[in-house]
Amino acid sequence: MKEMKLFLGPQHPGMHGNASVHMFVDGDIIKRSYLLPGMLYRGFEKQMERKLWVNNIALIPRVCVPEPDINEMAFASGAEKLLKLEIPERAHWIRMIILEFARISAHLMAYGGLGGPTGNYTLMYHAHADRNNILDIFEKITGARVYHQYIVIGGVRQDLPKGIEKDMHTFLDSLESRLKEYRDLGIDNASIIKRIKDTIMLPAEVVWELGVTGIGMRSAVNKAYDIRKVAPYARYDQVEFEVPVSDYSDARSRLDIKIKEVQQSINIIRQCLEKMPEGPVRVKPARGQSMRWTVPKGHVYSMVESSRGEFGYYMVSNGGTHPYRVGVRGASYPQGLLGIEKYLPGTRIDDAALWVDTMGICSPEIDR
Amino acid sequence: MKSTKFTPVPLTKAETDKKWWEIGDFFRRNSLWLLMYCTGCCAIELPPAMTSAYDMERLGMGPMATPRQADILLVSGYLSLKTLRRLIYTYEQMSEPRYVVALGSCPINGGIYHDSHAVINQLDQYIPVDVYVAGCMPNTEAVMNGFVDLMDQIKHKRANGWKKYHENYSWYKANQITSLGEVDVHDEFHE
Amino acid sequence: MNSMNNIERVKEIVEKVAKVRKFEQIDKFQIAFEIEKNDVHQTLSALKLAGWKQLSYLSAIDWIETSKFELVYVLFNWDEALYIQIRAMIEREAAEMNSIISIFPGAKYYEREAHEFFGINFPGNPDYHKQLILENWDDIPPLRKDFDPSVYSDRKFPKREYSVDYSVKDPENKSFEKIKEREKRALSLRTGGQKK
Amino acid sequence: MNENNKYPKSSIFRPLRHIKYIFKKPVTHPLETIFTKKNADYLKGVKVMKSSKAKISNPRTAPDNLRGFHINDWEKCIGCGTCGEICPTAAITMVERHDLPKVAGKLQQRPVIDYGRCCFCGLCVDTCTTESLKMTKEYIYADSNPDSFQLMPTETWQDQEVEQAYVKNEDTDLLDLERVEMEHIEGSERINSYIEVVRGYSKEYARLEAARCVECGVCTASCPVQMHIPMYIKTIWEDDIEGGLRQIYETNPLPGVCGRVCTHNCETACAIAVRGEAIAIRWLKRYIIDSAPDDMYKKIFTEPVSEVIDAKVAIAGSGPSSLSAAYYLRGLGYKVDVFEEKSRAGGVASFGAPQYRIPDYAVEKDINFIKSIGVNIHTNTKIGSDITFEDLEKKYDAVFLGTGFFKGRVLNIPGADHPDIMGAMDFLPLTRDFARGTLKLEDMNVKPSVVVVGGGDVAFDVARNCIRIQLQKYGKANVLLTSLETLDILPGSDDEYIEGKEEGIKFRLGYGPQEVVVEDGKIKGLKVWKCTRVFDEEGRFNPSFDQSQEEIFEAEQVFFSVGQAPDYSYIPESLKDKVKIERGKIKADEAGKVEGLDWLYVGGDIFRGPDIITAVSDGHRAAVAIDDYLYNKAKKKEQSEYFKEVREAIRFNNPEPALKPKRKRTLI
Amino acid sequence: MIVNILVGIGIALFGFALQTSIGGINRKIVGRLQKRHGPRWYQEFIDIFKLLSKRGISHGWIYDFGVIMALGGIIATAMFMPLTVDIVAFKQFDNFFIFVYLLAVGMLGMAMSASGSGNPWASIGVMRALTTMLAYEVPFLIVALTIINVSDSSSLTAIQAFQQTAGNNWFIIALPLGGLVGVLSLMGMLGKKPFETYIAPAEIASGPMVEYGGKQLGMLFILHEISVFIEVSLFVHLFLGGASNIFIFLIKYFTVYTVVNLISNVNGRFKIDQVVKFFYKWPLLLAIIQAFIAIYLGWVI
Repeated sequence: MKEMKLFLGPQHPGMHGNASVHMFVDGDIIKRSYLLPGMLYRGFEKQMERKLWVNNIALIPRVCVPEPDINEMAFASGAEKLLKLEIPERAHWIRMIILEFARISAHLMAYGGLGGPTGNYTLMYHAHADRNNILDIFEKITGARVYHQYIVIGGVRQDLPKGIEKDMHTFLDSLESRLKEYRDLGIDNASIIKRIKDTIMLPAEVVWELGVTGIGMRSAVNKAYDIRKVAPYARYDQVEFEVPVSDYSDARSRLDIKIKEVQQSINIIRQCLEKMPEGPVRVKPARGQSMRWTVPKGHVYSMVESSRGEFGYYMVSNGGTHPYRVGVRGASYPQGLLGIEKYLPGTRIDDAALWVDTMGICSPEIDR
Repeated sequence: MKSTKFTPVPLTKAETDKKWWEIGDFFRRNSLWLLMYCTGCCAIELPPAMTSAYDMERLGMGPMATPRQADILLVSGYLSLKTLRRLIYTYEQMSEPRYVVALGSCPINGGIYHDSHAVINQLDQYIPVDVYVAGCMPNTEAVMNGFVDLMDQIKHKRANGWKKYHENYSWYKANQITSLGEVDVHDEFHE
Repeated sequence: MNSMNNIERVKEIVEKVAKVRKFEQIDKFQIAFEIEKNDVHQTLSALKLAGWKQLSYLSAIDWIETSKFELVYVLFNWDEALYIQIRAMIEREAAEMNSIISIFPGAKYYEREAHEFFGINFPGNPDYHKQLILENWDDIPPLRKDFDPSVYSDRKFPKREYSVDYSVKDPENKSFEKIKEREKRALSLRTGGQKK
Repeated sequence: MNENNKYPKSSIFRPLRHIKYIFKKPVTHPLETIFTKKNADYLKGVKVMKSSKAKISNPRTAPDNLRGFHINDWEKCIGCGTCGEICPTAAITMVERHDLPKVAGKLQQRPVIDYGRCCFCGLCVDTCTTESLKMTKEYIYADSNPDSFQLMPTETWQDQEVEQAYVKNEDTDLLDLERVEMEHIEGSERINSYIEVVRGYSKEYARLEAARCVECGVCTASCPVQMHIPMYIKTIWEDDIEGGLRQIYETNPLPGVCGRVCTHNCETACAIAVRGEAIAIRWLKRYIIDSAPDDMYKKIFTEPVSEVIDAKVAIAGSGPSSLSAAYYLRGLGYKVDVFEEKSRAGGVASFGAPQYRIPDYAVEKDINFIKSIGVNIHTNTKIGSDITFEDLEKKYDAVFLGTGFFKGRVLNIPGADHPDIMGAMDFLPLTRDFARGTLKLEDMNVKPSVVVVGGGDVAFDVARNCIRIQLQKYGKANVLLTSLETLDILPGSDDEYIEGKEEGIKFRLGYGPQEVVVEDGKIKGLKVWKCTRVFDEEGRFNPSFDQSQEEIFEAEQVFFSVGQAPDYSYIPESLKDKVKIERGKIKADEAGKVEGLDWLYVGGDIFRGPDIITAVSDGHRAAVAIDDYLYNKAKKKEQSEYFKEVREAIRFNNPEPALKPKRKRTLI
Repeated sequence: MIVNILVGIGIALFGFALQTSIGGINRKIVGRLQKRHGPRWYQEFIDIFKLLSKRGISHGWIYDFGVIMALGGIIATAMFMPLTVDIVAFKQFDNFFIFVYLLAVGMLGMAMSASGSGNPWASIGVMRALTTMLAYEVPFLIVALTIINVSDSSSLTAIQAFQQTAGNNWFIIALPLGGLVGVLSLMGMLGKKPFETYIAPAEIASGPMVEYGGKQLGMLFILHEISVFIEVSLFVHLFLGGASNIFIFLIKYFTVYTVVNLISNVNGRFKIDQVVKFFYKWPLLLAIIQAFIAIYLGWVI
């Protein structure tokens, strides 16, 4: 049979975000494929150069929509490195809480996303119901459900509201008790295991070839390659947590790690709430009004462990009020572009959506 | 007892059409299917709206997989040029009557990307829009209220964007060409 | 795990194969080398052999004032937790850099992107000239500093002119116009705006 | 490793357990917490919502710091436009609102927000200078008309009272409300000398201070000459001293003087001062002048513009208004002669203000520049005696009078005719000469204990001078300052009060002098009554006293600083009836043209008063008026483009009457 | 004869109304499973009428004709469906094989039409649909044949009557293995997960339906509702002892559909090869064992 052209996306329920996977299939087997990015291209790096250091905080969360806080963190900590700015201790801990909630939220979304390709919508509904609670907590802390604009250069924008700890504990307890249900409905569900076991493999060699990071890497190389452990930022060196790993990376093991990471994040947030000191939460990076804040000359690569892997900002300042150049390394760049080109072929079209889902591909951060 | 004899008033064709149209409108506004085209960031507020937390199925709404089946084209946020090409394509594929709901600031006047070289500023230059929802991003409640606004518009026969598209087709096309250069997609895949 | 020895070791490795123009330690986990364009490949290979197996980032910076592009390669070694920036200047005119996909296959798309956004050619990368993110682009590569997106945007995408006018104007009071005129005049007195 | 071991056993039955959720309560938000009233009514109509629920329907109340739609308190808002400046999306534009009153410290404009741009980042709130812009808990707004997304925030949202949500607090505030510390000499040290008290900013500090400015321009209208304040502050921040100098000389030919002793209404009007300490505008101006080397002055006029027009103007007096008139007339192309009775030019800057505020070199720097562009200053030339007024009228095409108030006034109370009693303006020139060394310590008639009557800056000048002289003369100081006004309405500036207190002035405020007690030809003290009220209900000066609270402030000498007087003796008899004088001031039109005399112009204290910078504005206006009068009559020479531009700029920058800001007391 | 036809049309309409209502109620139940409320119970009606009120797009006459043919075929099938032992339009024509045959007409019509749309996803969907059909039909037929063998008749009325007379001995209990195969096949027929492969919105964008919109989609919905009615009724009659009156039928119908739907909603879907493998593995084996047990050993509980 002749090769048939198929495209998954941009408007396609199986596609996460606005991108398109073009596939040439023979029967059900994909013979050749590539990702067509750029549907979400906004000229982000150019836009950042044109905005002040201070009002870049309005722009940066938009790089990655499901997990906006990592952008704020990477940008803010990069600028702090250039400024050689010490931020208040409490701010570090609040940042960690925010980042871990964001991680849980992103994992829940990705895990619930499993419901799309495998058809188990109940899983998706449950995951989103829980995720909505996180959004509500975020709204209470930061004043917005999705684009928090909370982690800023010099700390966090404002202190946690009173009584939020109780909300957090309530949510964490209820989520923790439901993790088993998520497993039952998802990766331990016999009908779904058929879809995710031994498919969509990511061997260790491929990891190194592509430069995949995050869960993809950890599930294949069996080592705790997590920036939070390897090169800790904020106060990750002062909390205890495990990095779940595996040496056999199929869709199932990656999802398994996701759920385990949710548990670890819950632990981290609990420790943060316990260990968090009182005190100020923000220092101003410079004197003067914010539009005249400048950042000293220099280059810095600032990285954060996102739910999908190493997320980095390459930031260059020429000493002015605007960044000179900001480059964004989307965590899903390697697997999203080269991965789909090289390693999606050979799987079946049923797997394509699942491939995109379990590899953790976030199209806005590829396009920017 | 006075007998009331039923005398049918003959309706003209236009009136009949109008009656039918009203009946159709009733069904249409109570069963709006969305086309989930995640054009931009505001799409992230749709999962809560569709799923358990806000459950828009209560309003008879639901997501649909393909443009042919959908009634509402949901433009969720900014539109890059590449997306706009596909969006116009998608819009033209939808069966009529079709409605467009634009979420967020970006489709109104460019939003935070107003000076970007890759994002258009006004959606209504390219396709007609029936309801705009303000916010960046709009909260789920705002999105839901926007949908009900659309239903209200349909009820009052004001959601006529799709007719406008026919009437001013050349104007829309001209705008599309000005901004996009070429509306059709040409790449390796579409040859 | 990440001692000074480690940094010394990297320095040795790099200095063996390349002429280091500038070394910089950014923080505990990050160092930077500025080297010559021609030494980049050897340096990257040497570092890859030494354990810096991951190419985290590749991109360019447009230094329009000195008419150069600066290429940046960020490598990471997960076992030793040290990011290394390798930076090299290339000419801005007809910018060209041999591809590194033979060393890091993952660089393929980074290079394509750099080509698209800066116009740097990467011989050795089979697809570098194909359009990736942009579609039907009709201007200079957008991340170059001499490209002004707002001009492009104004030209192509009309801005909305709202019909609601909230202003209450006083036809006789031209104070706002006057203030603007005065500011214009004063701006021209700046050193930059001086005639001659 | 068998990878199956790491997972719990899979099952096809366990998922079925989830069917239990059929019997549990859904987590869905009830409809009545989602929809607005209007939409709930619609939903009631299509049977989605029960009518009992629709009645109470109201969207979920947002948390306390939600970044919702904006409201703006118009009472508080000063129209500074900082919100629009910082807006990352250029969503906020300022629109003219001429229906608002024109008052100092406020601009007649208000922000309009384009919700087709707004990204709800809240930076506008964070940076608002007045805390007037706030965000609310409202987050629902949809419409089918895109035009309805540009909204002007007022106190209400969609005509409804709404709860505010995101407001700024200390953490989120993006302004720098604290002034960069200015170095000055300590009180105990400075009273021993006449060294300038305020040392001036270093480059680093000046840049930090300049970085606080938000470039709103609220200050400009309060400046009598409407200097380009935000712009020259920006030049400091960008380290472009030359540009700043040029911008300053556009509107003010005496920046060195004004940078030290200006009344700085601009700082009172400053937007930052609404909640914090104003930008140190005066000192920043001084920084530019201090750091501009002499050769940089040559770049202010890149071409000589003098004597292009064949007409001559005489200027009587060399005070601020005269120098200003001279400078602008010169810039406009006229030949200018300045006649000064004293030995130095500068008027009040050289003889009124004390040396520790404005040293001679600073005055000279300004005057030298004015001289360098070709203004002839004839010192020691008194009009009336050295040159007659008729001569001026004959020889010159126009005459400008800026002779100032240079006579001290003394209260008309018993005992006030004692020779040891002096008016401030008689005393202060002597102190200047003393500080210069032209007068010796013995010449200074200052007794060991002194009472100064008056509450203005001049009174402080007198008191602080007395302290310095007493210390040198007697080794200790004893100065008491008394005024009608209590501290809350004291006319003198806060700085003077603080510094005076540091230097050891004693204060007894709120007393009205009734008699100078003289015994045996020597002053014993000043008898005062408690002042119960200074101004009457209508706000006129009309003090009343409580006789029962009588006190005597013991002192050997009394200085009166209760006002100054002009000396019009030089005006010839022939003109006396044409020049109308009211309350000591010459009546003239807005620009200073004396009514009925086309060629005679006045400015400064004798026309409008009350301070240096207003005098400078008088000079500018008069210069433009003189130009109007002479330009068409005079024979013109060929003009260069540059000259045209300069002339245009001078005429264009002709200042409007300044708005007087309401003073904010920070002392109490 | 006319009366019969009218009754038949009545049954078809009733079937449509019944299934649409029960579908709506099931959406509410599934909603609860998913921690939410779900739509109004009559939402499905509104959906269908809305679709019919919209303008369709034609992709050629095969596309249009296929839908009409499919709908006609399925209505025709429904007309033969007995509701209870007594309510049946054409007494002699309620043979099991008529349904199997006529259902195929509907399916083929849809396949024809979908292929006519020219969308690759539709072709893939049609291929998958036919493959799935092939997969579940074999075990189902074996079990059905066993039932026919046991009850000695291929008439649904007779099969019902057989079960009812034998002391309400339903075949799902009498032939437990066969009953299990029957449930699985029913899930396959209804396109419920895990056998939903041919619709699979997230993979192949609703498969055969990808190009349908407006009127055609409305007709497809009606077709779908009626075919569900046929399939569930078939199951009720074959395995659950049919119904002696309409209420029992309704209860059984509702129960079967709801149970299948609930099971479906906590499971994922298989890949197409897994579907085929699955049906050709356990259900087929069980069906054969059941047939062996029932026919050769005569062990019927």
